[in-house]
Amino acid sequence: MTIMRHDPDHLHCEHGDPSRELIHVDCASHTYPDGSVGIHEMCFHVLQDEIVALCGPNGSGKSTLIEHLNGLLLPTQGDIVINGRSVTRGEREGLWKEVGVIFQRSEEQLFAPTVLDDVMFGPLNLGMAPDDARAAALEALEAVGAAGLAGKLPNYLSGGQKRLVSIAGILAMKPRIIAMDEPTSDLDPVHSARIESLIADLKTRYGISVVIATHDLELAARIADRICLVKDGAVFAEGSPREVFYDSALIGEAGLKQPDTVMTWLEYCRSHGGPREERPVTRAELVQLLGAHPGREPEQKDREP
Amino acid sequence: MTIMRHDPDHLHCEHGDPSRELIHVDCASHTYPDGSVGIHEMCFHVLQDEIVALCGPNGSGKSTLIEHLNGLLLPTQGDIVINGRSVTRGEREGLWKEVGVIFQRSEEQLFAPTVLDDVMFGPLNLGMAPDDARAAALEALEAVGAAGLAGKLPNYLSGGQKRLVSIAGILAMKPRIIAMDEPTSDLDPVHSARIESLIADLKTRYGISVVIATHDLELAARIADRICLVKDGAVFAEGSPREVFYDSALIGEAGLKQPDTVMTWLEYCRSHGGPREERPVTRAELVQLLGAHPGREPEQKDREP
Amino acid sequence: MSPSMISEHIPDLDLITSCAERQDSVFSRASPWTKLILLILVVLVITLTANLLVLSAIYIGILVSCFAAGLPMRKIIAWYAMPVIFVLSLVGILAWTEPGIALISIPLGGFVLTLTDQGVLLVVTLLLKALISVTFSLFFLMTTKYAHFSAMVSRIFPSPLDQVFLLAYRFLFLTLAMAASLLKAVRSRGGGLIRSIRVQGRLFAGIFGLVFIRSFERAERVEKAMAARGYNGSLSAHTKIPAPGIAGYFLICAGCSAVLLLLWISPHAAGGW
Amino acid sequence: MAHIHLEDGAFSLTWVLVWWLLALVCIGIALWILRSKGRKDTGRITLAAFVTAAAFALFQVNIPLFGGVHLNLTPLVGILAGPVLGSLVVLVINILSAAIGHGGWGLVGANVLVNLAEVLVAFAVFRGSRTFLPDLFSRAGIATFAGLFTGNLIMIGIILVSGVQGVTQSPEQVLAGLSLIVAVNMGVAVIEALLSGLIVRYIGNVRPDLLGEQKG
Repeated sequence: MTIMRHDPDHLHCEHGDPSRELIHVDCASHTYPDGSVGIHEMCFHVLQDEIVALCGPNGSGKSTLIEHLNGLLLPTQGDIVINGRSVTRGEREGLWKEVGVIFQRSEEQLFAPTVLDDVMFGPLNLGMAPDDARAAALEALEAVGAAGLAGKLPNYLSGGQKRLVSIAGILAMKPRIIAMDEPTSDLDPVHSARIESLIADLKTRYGISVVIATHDLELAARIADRICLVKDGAVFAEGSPREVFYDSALIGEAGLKQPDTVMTWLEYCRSHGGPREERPVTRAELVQLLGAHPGREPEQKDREP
Repeated sequence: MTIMRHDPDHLHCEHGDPSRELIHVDCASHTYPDGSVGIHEMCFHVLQDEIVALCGPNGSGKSTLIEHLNGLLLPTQGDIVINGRSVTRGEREGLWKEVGVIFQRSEEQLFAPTVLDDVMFGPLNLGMAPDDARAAALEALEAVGAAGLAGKLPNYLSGGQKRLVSIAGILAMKPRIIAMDEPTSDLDPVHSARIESLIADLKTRYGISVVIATHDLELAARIADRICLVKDGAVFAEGSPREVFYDSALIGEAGLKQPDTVMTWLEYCRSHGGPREERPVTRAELVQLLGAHPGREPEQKDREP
Repeated sequence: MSPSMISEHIPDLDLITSCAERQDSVFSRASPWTKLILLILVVLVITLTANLLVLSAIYIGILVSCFAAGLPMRKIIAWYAMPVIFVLSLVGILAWTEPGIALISIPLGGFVLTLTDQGVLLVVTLLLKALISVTFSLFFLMTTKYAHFSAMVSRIFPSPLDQVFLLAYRFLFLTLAMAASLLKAVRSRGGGLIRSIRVQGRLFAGIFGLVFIRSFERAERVEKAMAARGYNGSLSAHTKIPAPGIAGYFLICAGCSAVLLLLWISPHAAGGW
Repeated sequence: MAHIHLEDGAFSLTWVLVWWLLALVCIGIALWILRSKGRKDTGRITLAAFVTAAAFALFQVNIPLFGGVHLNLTPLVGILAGPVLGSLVVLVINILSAAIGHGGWGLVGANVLVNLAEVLVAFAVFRGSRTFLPDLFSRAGIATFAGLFTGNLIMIGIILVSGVQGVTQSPEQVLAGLSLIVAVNMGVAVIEALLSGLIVRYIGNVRPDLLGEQKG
């Protein structure tokens, strides 16, 4: 994978690998009734078995894009094809069965009186019998590690628990794709870590492709297969974390900051002459590299060949 | 400063430096009407010219403590002394003039029709004439770098702008202490960095002591003079970032994760034998140390003396 | 089911406000006081006269102003739905028994319902009056900046009514956004496909209940934030409201004269001109 | 739609002024009660503001039952906010409603009186039934229906007394026509009563303290 910069004059997006493509957002634009632009000529795709991170500052259009993925919003221009069905050609009914969406504020998603009722809501809408729906809900709660919450009132859960329950509510419907808006914002480190490993699980254990919108690039670096940088309502560059996060100019252009690991390595290379062609993105990689390449600190210089 | 572990059997907290002490929370407890415990035998103090970080997971009691600092809540047991006045002895009137509090959700703190009206709200309540209040508000907006927003509607501000305006609303009242609840949660990296430098400014330029409640230990490591670890409604350990963040057991006990920089250094030391007595907490320190201490990677060993 | 459960036929305050903020026509620059006084005068005129010619002239004048101000006319017409229903459900029934020349007769059991020319005239007149009032209100809202509007509220209403009004208006948008995101969450999990009244009823009761609960909780938090800045019951808006210009005074004088004229002649001509 | 708002032009100037004046007297009493309780009770002001915002926002939600229902919510306001705060809420809601064309400016007075009756009756029935009806659903449902029924009676009374401008029928004829409206409105009121019952039961499950049940 190399960084692809999107050409704003180009009118159609190229397909990634059509046979594995689950979502294809084809040059879609959405203008809200008040005239503000949500997304603008956005090109984006999601393949089977991948975790894609949409990275961009607040207000760049990430949330608007996510609401297009299961038909909550329709593009005012362009097209979106999900599993081969074009939403603009009126086939958006039932999209919610294929793409599950988890919004940023969990408290505004849990509307049923109890946790179990809430998680059963999707399966019941899928037409399952109440007993099957209950079984599916309990299984999903088990999968996210929140089986003990089934009888609780959503109002009294902690932020992290609410997030887990809202993921269970989507998981119980067994969608092919799950899109999450800022999945770890507002959570403490322990809950964040739990959500993070759950996202990785969704892909490996359940074969679900995941789209996450986030400005936490550390998180994206750890779990995403592909990073899409979003600015002014469009994906303007994409590539693997290793490629994207080492392009300081690109990250700056997106209004973001490079992940800590990357900054540490770059600063180390700058001041101590480490090999810039290496590109660690996780802490383990960084530590290993640091051991392999001793810096050229003044006191070290005489020892160098 | 050394790490102080609070002794749960001890009934009074020792004072730090009474002459410089602005806030002294003396073994205060607060139980909510529904029976849940907000804080429990909490001992905590804030000195002049310092930035104190309250670090703990969601629900540990940080927010409850902050609401005690300006008299929004009163301790059900114990005492809180602010600037020499004991709040439990009924002197909480006017505490809001001395301790400004910035809550987590900025949008719920901007209640006036326009940004200028909002920032003028505190000064007007202080009894200033409208023209003076307007001047104070404009000055505060200038100080946070949001002068251009004066005529805007709060509804149309971004998350970061809302945070800046809510800080201006407090700053315009010129309190001696500002307490902030999760000041950077939900913000993108660029806005976070701006808020962070503003917090440092509050101390150095305006001589305001700052209390921040956060679970972002990276942030705390960069700006706090002292870290207080909070768990189950009490500060159970405190010390400088360098001391606290290198005590893995302590951080684990607090339900937190060590900052990235610390983890990187510790892992580096573990796998490559760096000097554990060194304790970098900022990236600059880490990078410098990494240069100074080449690891003992297999391929390096032969070069070592 | 409609794509959105937030009704298309009820004016969208978000859109109205953003329209008012972006507006820069001569109508937005006019003094809000002029527009407020004109609104009162228009209401008085339509209360005092039933003359179709006068009413039509006023209505056309307002429509032309809306158009000239660049307001979204399609939306405004969509928003007519509820007022039209309100008028028809009241007058639409009374109209059938009005005396006059019969136009249509419908036998209904033992009765015969007859629609007369007077009945039709009654419906048309009252509909026109309602539309004049609605359109001018929307015109006022959509050309008056929120800062001016709230400063007027601050001056007109006694405390604590002004406080309730200002806070309610500010937080209406957040509450609307909350309701919208709850509905989104419902739709994103397939809700809204009507299966049974019981399920649907429970679902919406849950959403409505939650909006109230969240509003209570938000009230508690806002109250804290206000107390933290010394709230003592006086939140106010300080934006200076521009005074009426010469054209404004002229319009106000003309409106007043019209009202006085109508007041003077109305006892002499019962039932309108 | 569970309610009819009177639009501008329906009443003559005299009656517009009479109803406005009466409404202002009621609001004045509510303000006097609130102020005599002390200025420092700022919590109730924010509460009233948020009930207003919630009720007004929820009015915009179209419930996909029977082709679309909009709840009036004034009885619920009465149950949740009580009569004193409720009357302020009702006034602000009516002014906001007039601004978007749901009810005329001249008729705000009459509409406030109708809503006030709904608030008062719903509150009284909800509180009064506590001793002999344990179930929140039935209490709120009955209170809502009673409130809306009274509101309709008041509306008919107001229309009969002031007369609709241009209508030349005898009061008996007008009453016959209005009865038809009441019949339709009562059908819709049943739906609103059921939904209000469910809403109050939901609130009772999640935040019973908000219903003020534990206090005397």
